Amino acid sequence: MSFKTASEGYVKYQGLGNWAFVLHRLTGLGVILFLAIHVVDTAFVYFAPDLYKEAIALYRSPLFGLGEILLVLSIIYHGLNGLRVIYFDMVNPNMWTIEINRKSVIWTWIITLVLWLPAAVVMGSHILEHLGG
Amino acid sequence: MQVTLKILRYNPEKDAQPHYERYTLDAEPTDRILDVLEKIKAHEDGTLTFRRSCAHGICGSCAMRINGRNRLACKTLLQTLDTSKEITVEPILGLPRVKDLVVDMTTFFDNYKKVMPYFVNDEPLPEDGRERLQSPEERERFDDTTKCILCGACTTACPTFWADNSYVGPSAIVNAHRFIFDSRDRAAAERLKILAGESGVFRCRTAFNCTEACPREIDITKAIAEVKRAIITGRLD
Amino acid sequence: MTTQSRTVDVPQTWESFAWKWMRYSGVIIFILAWIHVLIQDILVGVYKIDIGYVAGRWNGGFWRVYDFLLLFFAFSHGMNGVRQVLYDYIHSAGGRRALNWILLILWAIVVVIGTIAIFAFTPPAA
Amino acid sequence: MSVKTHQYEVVIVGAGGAGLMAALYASQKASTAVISKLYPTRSHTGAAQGGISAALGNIEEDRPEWHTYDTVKGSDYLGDQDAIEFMCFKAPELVYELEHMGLPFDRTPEGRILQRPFGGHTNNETGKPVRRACHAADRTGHMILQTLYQQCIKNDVTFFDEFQVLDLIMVNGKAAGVVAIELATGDLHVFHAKAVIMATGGWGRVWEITSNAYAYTGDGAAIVLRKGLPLEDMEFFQFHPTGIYKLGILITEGVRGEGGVLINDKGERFMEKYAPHVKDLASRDVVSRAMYIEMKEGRGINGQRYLYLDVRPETVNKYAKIDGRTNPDGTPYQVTAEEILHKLPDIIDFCKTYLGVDPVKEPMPVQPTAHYAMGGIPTNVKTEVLADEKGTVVPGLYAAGENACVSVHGANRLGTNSLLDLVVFGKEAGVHAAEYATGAAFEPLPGDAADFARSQLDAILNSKGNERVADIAAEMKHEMMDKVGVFRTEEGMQEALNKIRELKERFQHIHIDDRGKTFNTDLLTAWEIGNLLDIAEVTAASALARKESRGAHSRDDYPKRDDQNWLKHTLAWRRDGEIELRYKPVVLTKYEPKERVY
Ligand SMILES: Cc1cc2nc3c(=O)[nH]c(=O)nc-3n(C[C@H](O)[C@H](O)[C@H](O)COP(=O)(O)OP(=O)(O)OC[C@H]3O[C@@H](n4cnc5c(N)ncnc54)[C@H](O)[C@@H]3O)c2cc1C
Ligand code: HEM
Ligand code: SF4
Ligand code: F3S
Ligand code: FES
Repeated sequence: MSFKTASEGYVKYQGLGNWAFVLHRLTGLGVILFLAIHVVDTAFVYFAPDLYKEAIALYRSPLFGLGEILLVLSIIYHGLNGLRVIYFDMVNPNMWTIEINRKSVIWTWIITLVLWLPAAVVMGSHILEHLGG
Repeated sequence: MQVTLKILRYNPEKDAQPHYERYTLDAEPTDRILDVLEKIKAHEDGTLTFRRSCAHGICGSCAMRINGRNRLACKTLLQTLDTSKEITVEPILGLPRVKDLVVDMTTFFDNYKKVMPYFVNDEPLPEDGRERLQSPEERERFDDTTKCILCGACTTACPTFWADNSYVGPSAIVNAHRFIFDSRDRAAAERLKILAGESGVFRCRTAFNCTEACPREIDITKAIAEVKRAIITGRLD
Repeated sequence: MTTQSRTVDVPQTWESFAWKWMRYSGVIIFILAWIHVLIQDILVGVYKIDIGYVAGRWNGGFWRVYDFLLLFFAFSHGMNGVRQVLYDYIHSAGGRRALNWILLILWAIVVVIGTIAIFAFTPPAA
Repeated sequence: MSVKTHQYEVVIVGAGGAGLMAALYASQKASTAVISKLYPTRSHTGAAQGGISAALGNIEEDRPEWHTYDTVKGSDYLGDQDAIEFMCFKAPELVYELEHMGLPFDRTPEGRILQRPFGGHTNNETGKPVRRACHAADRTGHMILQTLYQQCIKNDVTFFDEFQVLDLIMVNGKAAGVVAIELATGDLHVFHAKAVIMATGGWGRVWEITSNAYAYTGDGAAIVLRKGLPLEDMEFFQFHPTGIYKLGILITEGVRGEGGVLINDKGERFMEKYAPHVKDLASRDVVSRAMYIEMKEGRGINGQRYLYLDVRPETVNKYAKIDGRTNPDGTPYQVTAEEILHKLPDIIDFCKTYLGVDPVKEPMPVQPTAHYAMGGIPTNVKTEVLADEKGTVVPGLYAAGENACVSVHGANRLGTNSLLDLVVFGKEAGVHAAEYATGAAFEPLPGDAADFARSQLDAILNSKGNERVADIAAEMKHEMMDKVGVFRTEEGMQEALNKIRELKERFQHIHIDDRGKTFNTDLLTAWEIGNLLDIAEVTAASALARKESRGAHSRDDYPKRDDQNWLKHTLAWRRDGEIELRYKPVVLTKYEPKERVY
């Protein structure tokens, strides 16, 4: 019906698949937003090298650091969930059963966390290292 | 035992906005949510409005959101829910409200009608006037999707449909699937053409809410994937 | 009685193409983006990245092509994703047409800028 | 309240199997509208499980003659033999027609429609059960309803969904349309028509334990009765032997067709005492009575009012061996749990959902459940409604399906014959109504066409008493179950009749909560209970008068069939608050009434 109705469902509807989808959408949108910015700022190296330095400085702020940790989370989750969907949809539709779907969603979350946590630690320690100066 | 139902009420003649009302009453663990609603209507508040007919999950009248997920009121027993907490009962989402738990199903049926949900075969009938032959395996191929009772639980659980009613929705696809994979039918190509369009199967984000909601335990997302595959490959097996 | 297999001829649509595109590009980005992220964000880290680093990286052709492919696939995938998302909320034919144009232009601008930067960049004389 | 007027040559009330079949045919010749209080696919035809009978002979030899004889015998000789013969000989053609519409029947290895045995259907030469019920797992009715609705969409039939018909318009003794309320808005609509087909289904909600839907409130029959027309054979209401204990949800006879057996508390397969030849596959009245006797004599499970229906593979195989049951190729009949699951998936699902019982592992607790109205609006074979015992036709008025009485089911319907009845006579109704309509003119519509409908609603809305409709309904159901159920006595039926009259009086003092216009189910439920009370009254009065036992009407005080005095149909009118009964002869052709043994 509308964005309003949809958001009510995204938030309130009870179902693992629902949340897997909402997260996939949010992470996809998050990543493309970042990517657009990232392409433009990287392009500064050619178009405006001076601005590039400022951009890099911005990236090094702690807030951006946290954002970057989330970005990595997003790419890991979106990628894994995307592969899950691609596999079920294109290779083996027989996997689309309630049992397998629930399990695969949960495993996607587990693997996401397993891959992301070490990355978050590494990246977090980088931030901490540079906090002082 | 005692149960409390928290029901989303809305009377267009009186209320500007829907609101929740709570009803606490005695019930048996084996009571269906429908039985509880009937009790409320019979003895406490006759204005409570919902659809029902068969009372055993076969007519598709009583789809509603129970504790946040779509189910049939007549197929949901209290003992399968946590009755120590309030049970939330709301209308299915994504269709215009009419009153209380009743929504306007017009769009749902219009979408169903868009996918040619009927048998098409203009070839001559068998000379002896008897049945067209079909092997048990060919019959089995589309068995799952013949079970649909058009309750709408799937379509109104679908995030794409919540946002956009023009998406034909899982139920319509299930009913198209039932004919696309019927060896006797001859209109698969036409249906697939409709479903390959802007309102068709490719709007499905594989959220899977539909399959979880289906009271007939149809593997809906799988059926949708098979339709997608048929469009991509042109194979109907 | 035996079971016969049947085929039909279905004309592909923009939506079926987009669907396939999301999936093929997804697999490609999965490889490209993860390696990219692993190296740039985790192993190297933003604190070591500056013009000099970029210069070093784009010294040879391999990473330039790599980054271009990543840019192209990820951005096309992402922009089509945005289109799909917004189709959910924009229902009028006119609105969708406008959306397609806006996204196409945005997509072209970003891809062109990025491509120029990747290939035209010459490391500043140190 | 505003009144909207529509004009169609043919108006069909009800969108179940009968209504949709009529619609498919009527709409080919005449402008047609189908009016239904439920979305068509919610109709109760969708609940039918076991199958539709036709002597196709796909698996073993079978003949329409045998089907005819079985039906006559099943009806306890009360069925009209011309109508029965017509239906049974049409059966194969109609089943093939359904198949050609795409209905997904189960298949034999040769690719033909699969058939299973059902109660009362036999090979007339051997007396053994014959495979006559064409089926799609245990969802045959669902498939019929869906297929017919799909074809209606294909043929662009006009539907008025969720419009509840409240009254029939009669002008100069002819049907001239109906008045309906649109649920969503509360508006009244007048449908001006040349021909009206009533196809509103049954009224099992008169009884406490029933397999019937909430919507089964006998609207069509009650409306016709209020127009001064009679109802036929109302005393014959079928109790199906196997309803889920307490809930009444049906367990198809197909379970016994596949080899399931009824077991009492002693673990005995008691049906062999009552029907030595076909045992558990005897006709329904026989089995229901046997179960009541078992329970009355204390052999209900744990002394309770239920018995077991056992379809566990070990049980099925054991009794199949004892009975010497064979497959079509002559090998002994054997089943596995998977095969049962495959043949009866919905039944298994019902049992798991509502009882927590898995029928392939545990037996199912069952009790007889009010199931099917053999009686109803009297019609001839052309489905024209009859006004009296002489066969006078009401011009423009037709009836088909469960609310009609042709009569093909007589005193007891055989399983799978109802679905057949729907398609055969639904089609006849469509064809004849359209033919009549194209040759007739619209009667002038009276200015007050909607007044009676409105006055019925106003009476409920303005009633200022404090009786709750639900209480009245509960008392009626209980009384009818107890006293006008499987076994009946003079005293009990008289009490029931008095009670119903008392309830009708109390019904004048009800109070409803909802006075709004939008989707007022409080109002319409009250109106429906009014219908049920009328039907209950006619049923009890017709039953009280019939001093014999025949088919589903079984009296302790008159335990024998009495062909001398009672081989005749009851016609009941409601005149000035009294029930008037008259009788008409049964049409006999080839089959002389005999004693009925199974
Ligand atoms: C559980 C169960 C299992 C059965 N199994 C079998 C079986 O295996 N084989 C067999 O032969 N028979 C079986 N039967 C019997 C058979 O299914 C029914 O008798 C038959 O389906 C009745 O069909 P119908 O078209 O007359 O009515 P229905 O299908 O019930 O349709 C009635 C229609 O009338 C409409 N209606 C009612 N009142 C109004 C009103 N006031 N205004 C407007 N519309 C109205 C309803 O909306 C509905 O569309 C079974 C019955 C039950 C209950
Ligand atoms: C890492 C590898 C990736 C994989 C395997 C992947 C896979 C997918 C798939 C399969 C879809 C379609 C989902 C559907 O149709 O149901 C999708 C949607 C999407 N992707 Fe990706 N993707 C990846 C990376 C990215 C990146 C880098 C971006 C951002 C630039 C992105 C943005 C999006 C967006 C916005 C959507 C739309 C989401 C939606 O419809 O809700 N993806 N992705
Ligand atoms: S597919 Fe399932 S959930 Fe959807 S309408 Fe059909 S029965 Fe209901
Ligand atoms: S919920 Fe919707 S997104 Fe697809 S898997 Fe089901 S149709
Ligand atoms: S009342 Fe029929 S499905 Fe619930």
